[in-house]
Amino acid sequence: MRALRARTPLAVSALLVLIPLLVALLGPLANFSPKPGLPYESAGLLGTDGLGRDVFSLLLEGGRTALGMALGAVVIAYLVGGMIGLVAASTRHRWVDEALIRPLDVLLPLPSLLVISVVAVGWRASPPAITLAVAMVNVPTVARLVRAAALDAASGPVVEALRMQRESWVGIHLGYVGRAVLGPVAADIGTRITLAVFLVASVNFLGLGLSPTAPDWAVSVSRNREGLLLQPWAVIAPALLLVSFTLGFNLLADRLVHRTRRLVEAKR
Amino acid sequence: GSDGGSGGGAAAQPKAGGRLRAVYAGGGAKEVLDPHVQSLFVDIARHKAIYEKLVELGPDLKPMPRLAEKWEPDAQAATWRFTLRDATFHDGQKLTSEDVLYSLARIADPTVPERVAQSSLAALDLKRCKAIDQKTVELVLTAPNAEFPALLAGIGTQIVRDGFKDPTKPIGTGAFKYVSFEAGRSMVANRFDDYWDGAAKLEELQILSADAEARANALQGGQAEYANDMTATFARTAEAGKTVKIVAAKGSTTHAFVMKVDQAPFDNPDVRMAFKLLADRRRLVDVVLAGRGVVGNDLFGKGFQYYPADLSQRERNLDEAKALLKKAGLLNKEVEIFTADASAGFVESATLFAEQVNEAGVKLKVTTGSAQTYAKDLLTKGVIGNHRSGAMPIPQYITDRLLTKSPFNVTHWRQPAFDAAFASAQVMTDEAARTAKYGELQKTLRDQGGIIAWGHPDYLVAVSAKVQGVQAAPPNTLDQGRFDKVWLA
Amino acid sequence: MRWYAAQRAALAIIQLAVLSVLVFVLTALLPGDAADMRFTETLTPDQVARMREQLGLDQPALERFTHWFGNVLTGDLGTSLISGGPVLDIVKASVGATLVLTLATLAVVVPLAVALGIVMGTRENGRLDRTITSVTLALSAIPDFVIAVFLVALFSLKLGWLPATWVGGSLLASPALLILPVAVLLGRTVCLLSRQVRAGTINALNAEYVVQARRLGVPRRRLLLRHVLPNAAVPGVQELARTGDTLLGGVLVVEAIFAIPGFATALVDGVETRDVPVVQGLTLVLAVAALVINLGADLVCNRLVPRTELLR
Amino acid sequence: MTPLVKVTGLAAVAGDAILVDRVDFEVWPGQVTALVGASGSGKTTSALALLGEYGRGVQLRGRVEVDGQVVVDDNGPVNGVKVRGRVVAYMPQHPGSALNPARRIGAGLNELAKLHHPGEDVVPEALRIAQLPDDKATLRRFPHQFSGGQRQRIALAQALTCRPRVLVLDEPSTGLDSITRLQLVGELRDLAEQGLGILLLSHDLDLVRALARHVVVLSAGCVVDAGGVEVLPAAPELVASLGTTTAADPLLEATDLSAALHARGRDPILQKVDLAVPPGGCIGIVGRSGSGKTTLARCLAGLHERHTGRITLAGQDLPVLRKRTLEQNRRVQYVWQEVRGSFDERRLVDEQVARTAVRLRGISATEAKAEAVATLARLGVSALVAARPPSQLSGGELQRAALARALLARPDVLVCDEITTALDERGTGLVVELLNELKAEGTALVWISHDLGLVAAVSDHVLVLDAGRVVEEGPPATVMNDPSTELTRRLVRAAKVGQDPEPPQPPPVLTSSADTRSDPQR
Ligand SMILES: Nc1ncnc2c1ncn2[C@@H]1O[C@H](COP(=O)(O)OP(=O)(O)OP(=O)(O)O)[C@@H](O)[C@H]1O
Ligand SMILES: Nc1ncnc2c1ncn2[C@@H]1O[C@H](COP(=O)(O)OP(=O)(O)OP(=O)(O)O)[C@@H](O)[C@H]1O
Ligand SMILES: [Mg+2]
Ligand SMILES: [Mg+2]
Repeated sequence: MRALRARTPLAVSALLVLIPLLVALLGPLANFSPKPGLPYESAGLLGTDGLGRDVFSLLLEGGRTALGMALGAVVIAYLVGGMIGLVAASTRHRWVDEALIRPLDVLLPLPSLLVISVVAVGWRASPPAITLAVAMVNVPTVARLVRAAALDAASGPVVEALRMQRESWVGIHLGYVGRAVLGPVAADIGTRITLAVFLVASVNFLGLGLSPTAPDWAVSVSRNREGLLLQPWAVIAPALLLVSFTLGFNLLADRLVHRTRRLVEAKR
Repeated sequence: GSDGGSGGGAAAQPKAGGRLRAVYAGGGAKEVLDPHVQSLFVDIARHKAIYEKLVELGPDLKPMPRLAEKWEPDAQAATWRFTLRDATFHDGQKLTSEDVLYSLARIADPTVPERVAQSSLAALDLKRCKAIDQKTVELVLTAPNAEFPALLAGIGTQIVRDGFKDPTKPIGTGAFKYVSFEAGRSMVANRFDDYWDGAAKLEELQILSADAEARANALQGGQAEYANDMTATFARTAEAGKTVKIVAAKGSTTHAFVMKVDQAPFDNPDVRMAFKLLADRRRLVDVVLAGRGVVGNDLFGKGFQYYPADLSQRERNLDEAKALLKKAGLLNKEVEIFTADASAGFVESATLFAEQVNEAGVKLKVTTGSAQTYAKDLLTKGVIGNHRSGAMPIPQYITDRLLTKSPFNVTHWRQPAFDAAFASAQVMTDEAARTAKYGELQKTLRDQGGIIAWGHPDYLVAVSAKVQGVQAAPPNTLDQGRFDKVWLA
Repeated sequence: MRWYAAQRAALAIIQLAVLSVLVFVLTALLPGDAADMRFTETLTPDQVARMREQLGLDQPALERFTHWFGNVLTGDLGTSLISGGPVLDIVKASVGATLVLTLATLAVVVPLAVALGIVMGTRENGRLDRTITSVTLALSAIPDFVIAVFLVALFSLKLGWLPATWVGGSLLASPALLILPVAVLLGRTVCLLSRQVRAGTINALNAEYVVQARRLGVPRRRLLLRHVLPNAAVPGVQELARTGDTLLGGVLVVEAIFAIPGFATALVDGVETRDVPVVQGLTLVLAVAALVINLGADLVCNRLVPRTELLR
Repeated sequence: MTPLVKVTGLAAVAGDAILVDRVDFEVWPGQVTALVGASGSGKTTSALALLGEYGRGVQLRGRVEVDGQVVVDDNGPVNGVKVRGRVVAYMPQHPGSALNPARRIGAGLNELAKLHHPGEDVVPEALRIAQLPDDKATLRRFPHQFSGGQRQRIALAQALTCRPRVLVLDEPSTGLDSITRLQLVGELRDLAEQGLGILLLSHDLDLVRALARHVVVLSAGCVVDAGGVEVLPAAPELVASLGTTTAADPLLEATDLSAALHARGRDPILQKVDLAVPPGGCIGIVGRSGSGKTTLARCLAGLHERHTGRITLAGQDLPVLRKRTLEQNRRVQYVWQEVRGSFDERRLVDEQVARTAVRLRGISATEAKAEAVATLARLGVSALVAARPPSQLSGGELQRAALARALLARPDVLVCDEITTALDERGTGLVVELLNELKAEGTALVWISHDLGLVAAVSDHVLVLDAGRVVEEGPPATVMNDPSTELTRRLVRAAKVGQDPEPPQPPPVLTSSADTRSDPQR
């Protein structure tokens, strides 16, 4: 308990995640658009960017893609990969398991870089396409993770005991297997979201993703970095929001990993 | 840093020796060593150091003698006699007429479609071209053309040795001798002591490839002494310090929006005029070019030979534009502008222009396409898009883009009367008459054509403080990137 | 063991074959082809059309693929559609820089992560553990391009201590070129790895056999080096093999920022210029490397802890 | 003669809980001292104090002197490090998991030899005593390449390589079949004869009787009795029942039952087993470790699906579990051997027990809970204890909870797989009492156990399994008193450890295939 309290307070981690999240969610609603000025001026709250746009108003607009694409990708990866993993783990037919998992094994050495650059080059500036690509890159690992976690639980004597008690399928899979999978999955989601944010941001940073005038945070960092010495806020502010989100998520994930670990230890 | 040429200082006494590393925008595997296959600035710079052309372009894009000492057309401008200079190849051989004829034939070789000057030199009737003597060569055209010398100054027209086969062993008459080359990375060349125009000061020249950020970093970090094609933002940053000088060639290239005159809504001249009236050129230049440029007047080549300087500057006029749009029934309609991150400032200017058009009640929606295929896509896709052109003589620009048969006619400007008028101007041997005729044609274009040329960005070269002798000149002209005149202080 | 190797090899061959088809399909789906990429307003459409013919791009996709595949079976990776040179040369030219970069990174990462992991693991929840955890966590939360942008701004542009780009420099003449790129790649990998090693150390320290070895009088130092480390390293090694792909993503960013003519850049360039043989060749090499690394990791793990199951 | 170990007034405190209170005992060279007592009585805590070792949050007080060195005094542990290995070697409860999976056994042994006796060649001697071959090939193997029994020997060899003066053995006989257990007795007796002091911690009283010279009885951390073996409670007189040859039709019947590990009968575990249990009857199943007892039970319970042959319940075909009707499901219940693994860590034990009645008998949750609590109470598990998550119950308590969970179905057939291994005699008594009651009401039992005495007392028909086949069967009295096969004879004879006045015969030589038991649960 002492160790837990000694870690970063929950409020801090939550705040780190919430600030960018709220900016991303509510920012576009604010509809704040001051008159544009000249490139890299210090007028306004945070100055202007390379196109003379107000950096603060851009920040409000740019979170939707920066976080939305990453979160969307993780959600899709979990819907698809999680489903595959759960079905593969719970099936009684070995061939179903094999048919679902083996193709993913084949895909594993496919560099995600290639997939994403192909998608990014082919369907330039299309957020859904890039979201989907990032999601697809994550599917094999998610599927394997969920399968492994579920398999562990589903093949153990607890499930047999529950079957002996004639618990319903739903009762077994949601009540027990699902909860058993939840621990590893929750820990994984934390790091996966960070990774997805990185991936999306890197794609945008490299100019493979969104249009260069998009208000997206990563695009802002990329496009305004040559003006870093003229008007640092155009780079620092979006970078800070990105880092705040990933750092908060890392801290939350760390906390979760700790809790599950302590649970496991308690079991022994 | 200071604008303009950096060599003007009277105290500057040229000094020999040293190595200059010049960084250009890279082309990766696309970079070539064959002087007739070039298309990137970095290729051009590399080939310029090793090879030379018969004709070069002056600062106003007017042809000027280079390997050809002088030329004379016949009365119809259909047969041209070029007298060659006493130049020496790197292998010690003298330049002869045979080298010229071989080079032209090599360019025209139909089995190698990537030789870039093929189309511009198509007018050459190679079978009838001949060497008069060692130093005189007669070139015959299939159709008369008073602008022919300018075509010999186009890209991919370098003169190679007779029998030149292997492009990986370059031999030219240029100021530098080839040492090594790695596509996408670097080329190394050494001073050629027997250069006819006076041997270079530099001992070694390295031409490196890198993107804009790396060019800036390399220059600032002292890993390069010369960086080509820098951004206005970099110039602003660099001007604060002392280590880097900016050499700016005013208004050298052209930024424009191009409308397809045969497609709705731009098939209506009123709509074209309305859009021209909607562009806030000053703001576009201030924001997209960060003020480093000249406001355009809907014509290519401001300040070049044949440019009609007497035309009044077109200004933004929202009311008139609205009236025209209303007349055309376009108010509250949506039009898509097709752009891509293919060239610096494309998406930015499209986005900004969209805002300016929106003020008139027409929604201009920005659609971004693929950067790599944009040049090709623009020919067919979209009704309005971005266009940028490097420096070239105005007649060549018209030939390439504004005639019915032009290969890059992005505005679909196809007017038989215009074609005919242009053809008649091209055969006029009297330069004044030609200039007048070209002026008329350009006025037509400005008022009826599909080009909204909003700005002419400065061409920015950055050099480290010790580099001297760099001239401010538009790209594709003789004085741009002339490393034989540069020295290290 | 032999059966295992055969199975592994068979799977690898299938993986590579499927991968080749996939990569081909992926690149075929892209708009435009290599000939279009040469259309830069200097070549006329007519010239481009003739080039397409010469490059064989007018042939049906299936035919091109079978032709390429046949060549690969004989060890010929084909020629680039853009430069006209052998793909093998492009692979060779680009692999060097990336290899140097990754090896240099690993050379720093592995000892550092192992050391940190063990320090953290042996002082579970102590002050040192928490400090290192916080620092590595924070480091790993900063996207590599953000780190890169700020490191370059500070150390190269402001202070002028370190070179910011590989352009114009040679690695042999100035090894300092490696410092910033490696520093950028370091953060996340060290964090991921050290946490794995930490968890492995804690697990091993609590394991019955370590407790027992201590009871039988094995001194602490020896206990850590001989009993804890091999077991603690296993999750680290597996993580290392797994992070290969993520590391490559980081390498791309680093290559882009520092203008390093490496593998990732070549791959993205290949995609952008639709240079299908180059993309195919690079992917093939990459996939082989990934397979070898994974196999290597499995073998190392099996060596460290023989009970680790080979085929899952 | 002076004692090797002298413990006086040892106390261990964790917070306000007193784990061990004023414990005194001694260990003499060449003699076995036994610490006995129920689970949780403080045996392990006291023994670890000899190494100066203590659990997290535990404080040691009192005085422990080992071979003249003070290991614990009133300020707590002092220099325990000096005695570890060299003077006192401790062998933990599951020696299998005490071997480093990453190291060859030779490396582990040589390391200890170098540490404690540099320059001496002590390994071969240790291997010899532990009855392990002393060849290079063996030394180059990894722990996972040995059977469970062999691993126990390797752990013993490690302890012996240290050439300690005192050997501490913590519950060395749990889960061993009677033959293996007998071998252990022989080995320990030999060691003691060579002058080693042995401290034996066990609740297996027969084993203690067979070996110990001194006995210390612990209860709740206090010494309640000490002396020779006579302080042990007398062995309960379990009379083998004669077997009920009821004419009643069998309730559960299996004919020609074969089972395999893989599909299509590859790797068979059970071969052509026939059995029948009448209502109110009990069939006992015995056999060496790995002989297929659990597999047979799981086939009957419908959990092992890869089997052939016919199983009937009251004359009707009994399919695999997932195809059973609610009624069939209710009527046949199974109690797991690996009991801890069969409980969900996240729910309270009493809730989990009650679910059976809710799902299978359709009664309300509150009624079921009340019934669960009542059943558990009868088995000696208080409501307070049962209202905790499984991780907070001792192994014995959990074993009884698992039994209660099955009983709440009011089954007609109950399959019990070694359900008393973690229980002391009182707990076992409660279980047997309840089961006898149910038997009288007509419930049929399948009873699997290594404890032949218990089998004889509970069942009225015994099957002896060997390598998946029934090698002998009959009424317990016949099987126990007049075994017809060599295996049964050995099992029965070996089971008499500590009960016969005569010392048992030297143990038969262990072949590597004799113990196929897989790795004990960690
Ligand atoms: N670290 C600890 N903190 C608190 N209580 C502990 C700790 N370690 C052991 N205990 C408690 O001390 C008591 C004695 O434990 P010990 O392990 O000595 O029993 P044991 O006699 O060896 O039992 P068993 O037969 O189950 O092995 C138990 O009630 C146990 O729950
Ligand atoms: N999942 C499995 N994988 C491999 N072997 C198995 C598996 N399950 C059982 N076996 C083998 O089948 C045989 C019978 O096992 P079973 O559990 O029925 O033995 P048992 O008689 O119950 O032994 P014990 O007394 O140790 O509980 C053993 O040799 C065991 O190793
Ligand atoms: Mg104990
Ligand atoms: Mg069993």
